[in-house]
Amino acid sequence: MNQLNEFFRQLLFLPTQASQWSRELDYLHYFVFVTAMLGAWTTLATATVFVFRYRRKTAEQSTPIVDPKPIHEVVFIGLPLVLFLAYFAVGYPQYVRLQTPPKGAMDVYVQGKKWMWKFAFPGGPNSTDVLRVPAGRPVRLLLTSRDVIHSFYVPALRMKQDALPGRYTQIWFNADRPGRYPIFCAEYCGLGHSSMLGELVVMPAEEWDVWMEQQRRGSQPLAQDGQPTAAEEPDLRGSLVDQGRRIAAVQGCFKCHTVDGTQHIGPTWLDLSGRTVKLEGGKTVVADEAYLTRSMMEPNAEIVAGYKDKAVMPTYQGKLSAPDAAAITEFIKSLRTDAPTAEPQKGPIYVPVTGK
Amino acid sequence: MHTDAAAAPSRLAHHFPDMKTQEHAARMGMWLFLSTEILLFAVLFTAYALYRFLFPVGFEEASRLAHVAMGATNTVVLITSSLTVALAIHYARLGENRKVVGLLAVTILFGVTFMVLKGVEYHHHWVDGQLPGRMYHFAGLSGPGVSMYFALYFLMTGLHGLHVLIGMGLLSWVAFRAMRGEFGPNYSTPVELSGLYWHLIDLIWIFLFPLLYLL
Amino acid sequence: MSPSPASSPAYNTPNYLNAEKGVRSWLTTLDHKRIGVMYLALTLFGFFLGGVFALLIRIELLTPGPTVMDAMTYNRMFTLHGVIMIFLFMIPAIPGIFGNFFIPLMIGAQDVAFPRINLLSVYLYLLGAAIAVWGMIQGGTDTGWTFYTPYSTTTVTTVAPVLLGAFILGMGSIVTGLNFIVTVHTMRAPGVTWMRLPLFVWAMYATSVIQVLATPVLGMTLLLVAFEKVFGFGIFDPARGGDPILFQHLFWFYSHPAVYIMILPAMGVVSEVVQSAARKNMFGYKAVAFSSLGIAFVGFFVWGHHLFTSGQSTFASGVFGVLSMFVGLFTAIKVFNWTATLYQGAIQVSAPFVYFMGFLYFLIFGGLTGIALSTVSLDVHWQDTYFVVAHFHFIMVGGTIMAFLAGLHYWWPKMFGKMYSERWALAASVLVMVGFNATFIPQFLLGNMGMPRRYYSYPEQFQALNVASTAGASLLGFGFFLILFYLVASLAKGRASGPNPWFSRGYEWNTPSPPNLLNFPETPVIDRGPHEYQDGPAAEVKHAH
Amino acid sequence: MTAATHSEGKHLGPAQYVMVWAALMVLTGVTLAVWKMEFSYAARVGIALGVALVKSALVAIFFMHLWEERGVARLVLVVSGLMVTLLIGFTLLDNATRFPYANPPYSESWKDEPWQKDAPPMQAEPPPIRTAPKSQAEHPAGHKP
Repeated sequence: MNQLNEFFRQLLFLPTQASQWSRELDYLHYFVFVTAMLGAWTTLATATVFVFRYRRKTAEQSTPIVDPKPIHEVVFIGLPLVLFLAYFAVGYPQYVRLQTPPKGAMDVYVQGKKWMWKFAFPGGPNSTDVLRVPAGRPVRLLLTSRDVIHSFYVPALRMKQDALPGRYTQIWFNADRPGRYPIFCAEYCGLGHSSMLGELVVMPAEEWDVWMEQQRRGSQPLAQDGQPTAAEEPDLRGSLVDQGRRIAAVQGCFKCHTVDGTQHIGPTWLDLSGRTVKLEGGKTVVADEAYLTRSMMEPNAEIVAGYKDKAVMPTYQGKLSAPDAAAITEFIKSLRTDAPTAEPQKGPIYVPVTGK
Repeated sequence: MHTDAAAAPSRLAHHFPDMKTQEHAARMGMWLFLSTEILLFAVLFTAYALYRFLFPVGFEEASRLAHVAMGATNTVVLITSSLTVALAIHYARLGENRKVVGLLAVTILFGVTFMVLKGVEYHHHWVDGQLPGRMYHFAGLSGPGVSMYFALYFLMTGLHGLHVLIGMGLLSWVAFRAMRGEFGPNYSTPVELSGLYWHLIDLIWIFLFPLLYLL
Repeated sequence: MSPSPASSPAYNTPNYLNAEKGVRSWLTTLDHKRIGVMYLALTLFGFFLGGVFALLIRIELLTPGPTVMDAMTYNRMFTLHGVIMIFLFMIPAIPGIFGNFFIPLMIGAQDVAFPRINLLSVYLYLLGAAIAVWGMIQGGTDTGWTFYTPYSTTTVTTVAPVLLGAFILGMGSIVTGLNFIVTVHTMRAPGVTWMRLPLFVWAMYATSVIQVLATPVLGMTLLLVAFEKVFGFGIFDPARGGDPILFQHLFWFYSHPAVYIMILPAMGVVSEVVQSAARKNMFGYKAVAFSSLGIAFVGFFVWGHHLFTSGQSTFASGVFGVLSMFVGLFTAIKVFNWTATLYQGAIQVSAPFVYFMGFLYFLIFGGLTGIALSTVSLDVHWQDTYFVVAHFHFIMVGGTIMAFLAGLHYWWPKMFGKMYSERWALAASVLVMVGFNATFIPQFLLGNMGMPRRYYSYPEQFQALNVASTAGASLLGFGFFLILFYLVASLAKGRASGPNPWFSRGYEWNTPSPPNLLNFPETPVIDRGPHEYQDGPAAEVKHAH
Repeated sequence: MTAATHSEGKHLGPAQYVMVWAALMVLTGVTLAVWKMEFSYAARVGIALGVALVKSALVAIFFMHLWEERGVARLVLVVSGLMVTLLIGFTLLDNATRFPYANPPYSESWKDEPWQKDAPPMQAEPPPIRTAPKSQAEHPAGHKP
């Protein structure tokens, strides 16, 4: 059974199966694949045999009128109908199971925004792009979005759910194989759609408990970002830009800086690199690599005009290694748009109409 | 009555065998066109049904701001104009072109009345700030679903009003042709088709009135 | 059929191509055949544009990171590709070209019911296309052809002109459909009963019903999006209590039936081609005819299968899922009947027939992957991945374009009176089919691996398959150019085809090639069904020319 | 009109048209009367829609001559009606049965569900529906008593 599963999984280029649900979904996939292939090739082979058997001999050859008997059409209708309904009979209950979280599942709030995933455990901690869950325990995700529709997709779990702005959708999973699995955004959401990547880290349950304990020990667990465990190796996959994004996420940069042009607590990073920035006091400076690095290490030395009252950024001297700072700089440099209007995008605001 | 294609040879297009087929085709085309109009409104009705289902209180309160007296008057006006159009078709088939002109003129007058009343209503809503979506700024009522009601109110009545205007244009053209005495037992298709269009406008208003003003 | 033979003196009138001369006579023509030819030129230009954008997309995806363009340009490219291919080629092509040209010939009529409105549809197409393409290029629309809210209402790029253009194109589509329905109802020649209608006409009739009933919904929905974007009405705006999924419901209420607007005419074309090439009457004529209507009808009940992961209710997903199976069922009936038609036939393996076999292959696999997708749970993995992209292209490119090519090669001699080079045609057909498989089979596997669609960059493990897909796409593009080349060459240098080079008994072949300006000198009277070949050469309509 | 699709003797005269008009007027009166009475919500919706359906049927059958029309034209209206019902029905089916919070905030479906205490705040408490103060109710027409 296991070998058969592995054979088909690799034949169909499917990713690892990280949950029981994904395994069962794959069994249905194999069943559909095999029966559909059999049906298709039987039909095509029949057609091919006819083509060779009944070649035209003379240009104006006459052929008999062949009309179907009722039984023919009954078979033509009946066979596929039975097969298709069988697919549905297996597939729909599976779907219902995915949509119905079990009692006692742990809740995680997921917020999509351009272009990152934010996760929050009730009672803390929060995190950006990296979701840590215990293996073997059911987790319910409550998804929402800050701007447009995103879709939370973990191929290893064969699971996908749209995150809608201003409301919640839900889905659940029970990952049983520890490991690190990519999270994609599957609903087109603009410039950074394809870099809206995240990571699902499935930890052995005991390890996760310890980690959670550590995270909540701080004074303000709700405001705190989840940190990687000490034993974990830094993730060095991807380009420098990808790494920069990951480091920025872990360091909590996105709490104040946006990457889509929206103004937030700090200046946006979109189109920042290379721009001439006006500083408090009237001076200007070109936002080159040196300026960006200086701003990380001594954020209050050169305050951008208009941010005097909001100059709350702590220094990252000592928290960021030189390669990390360089990676973040590269990431900022990659954030460009050639949007035809200069006006930054105003995301929808989610305050109710008060009728004033 | 029998077909007399020879009496009006100029009206028969080359690709039709006879007048009766041609007229049948024209009427069928008109009906199909009306069905596209119904489906066009269906989108707004769907949005209305959904948001009414989601925000019953907001919609109920907002619909109290609608001007029922004017709406009811408009209903009477439109239904009566439907009667005059039906009679116009009747007399067009009999070839009594002068009656047709008179009835159509009355119909167009009803159309003008409808549009004027509608304009007065719009003006009141405009002055009070009872406007769609982000433009809504009426202090007297706020809450979920209220501005949605006005978005749908303006879209539905606006689209309907546009149809009334088009219908008035069509009827004026037909009235002009009737003035030249073109219609008779053998040829009344333009009156019938524009009449169908006018009746559809009435038919849609029959649904719009209770949905937007009364519920 | 007992009309005057095509060689009789009554036919010695000018054909529709040379009856009148000059550009003006084309631009103001009311002749359904000329309008068909105009659609041929226009939609092929649309196809060329869409194809160029497709190739640019494939080139960009050669490497995981940026290759030749930035993310914004890429997003605009796939929007252009989608909008142009769907609204400027897929929907108008077969109805506009073959529908206009052959429906009147097939039912023994002199023209469609409303020739003026028919010409109007061409101009609506031109106007809509101009506004949409101008809007997309000028305003840099980056929403994808689906215009999902709230992305489309909040993006900084310009969207309203494209929506307006699509609305106008929709009006053109409605007008065409309306015209065909009335034509089929009122203009059949004596003897052309409903049960003797050529199957292409049946398919076009079913298509027209969808066009008339579904297109207005799209038009109004797109206008609502434009209103929302420009005036902030808030119908789909989550911040004002609007429901973005409502947009998806309304959009797919049109756009799902719209894929049947694209594939049903294709099914009609191959029904004609297979009967002619195999010299057989359709096995199960009624089953094929009524399954067209069945698809048109059930096609309206299944739109929710695009929303399985959108937050739609579990119950609604089940209803839509099980209904979707029935659409697949109707397609399966057609496939089996086409296959059975070959039984005891007299098959001539010519270019149209090769495309028919290609169509059968692509439709079977495209259809079965569609069934797999509507198996609700599997869709959770595949939704919005390259699997869906590949499935859609299997049906649309593999199905519709194969059928389009089959029809083009089958009817080319009728439309222009010239025969193309059969050898080149066979070579190109092999090229196209191999290229097509090489393009889209890797995309199925990419979807299985989990690569979402509309990705500008992608993780490295997806690269090998993407390169394979791009290679296939260039082969495909080359094949299309080859086809264009020999078809155009045949106009200049091809040998005269004669009225009926396939010895077909479809009604449309009872006219000279190219047909006369007036289709028939007198109303024909039909006394047998189309494609009945039981009584040997004696019953063939002889054309000495 | 020609005889093709209009069989003899089915034509209506002015008298019949006026009768239909009178019926429509009466039905409009019924709608308004029901609106004045304090029925339950469901009853009001049901009666209003029922009366509207009857009225539209009258207009279609008599004014629009479906009475005398044959075949397809009758079908066209029925099929369009079916499609409208389908569109509204399936859309409502979805919204009525979906995960309650997937509907817009403060809509009916959020009402009965106890919202999780520990949810990150998405927005403030729903504002109550505030009705017009007396001074606003001075429009010339139409305010419900």
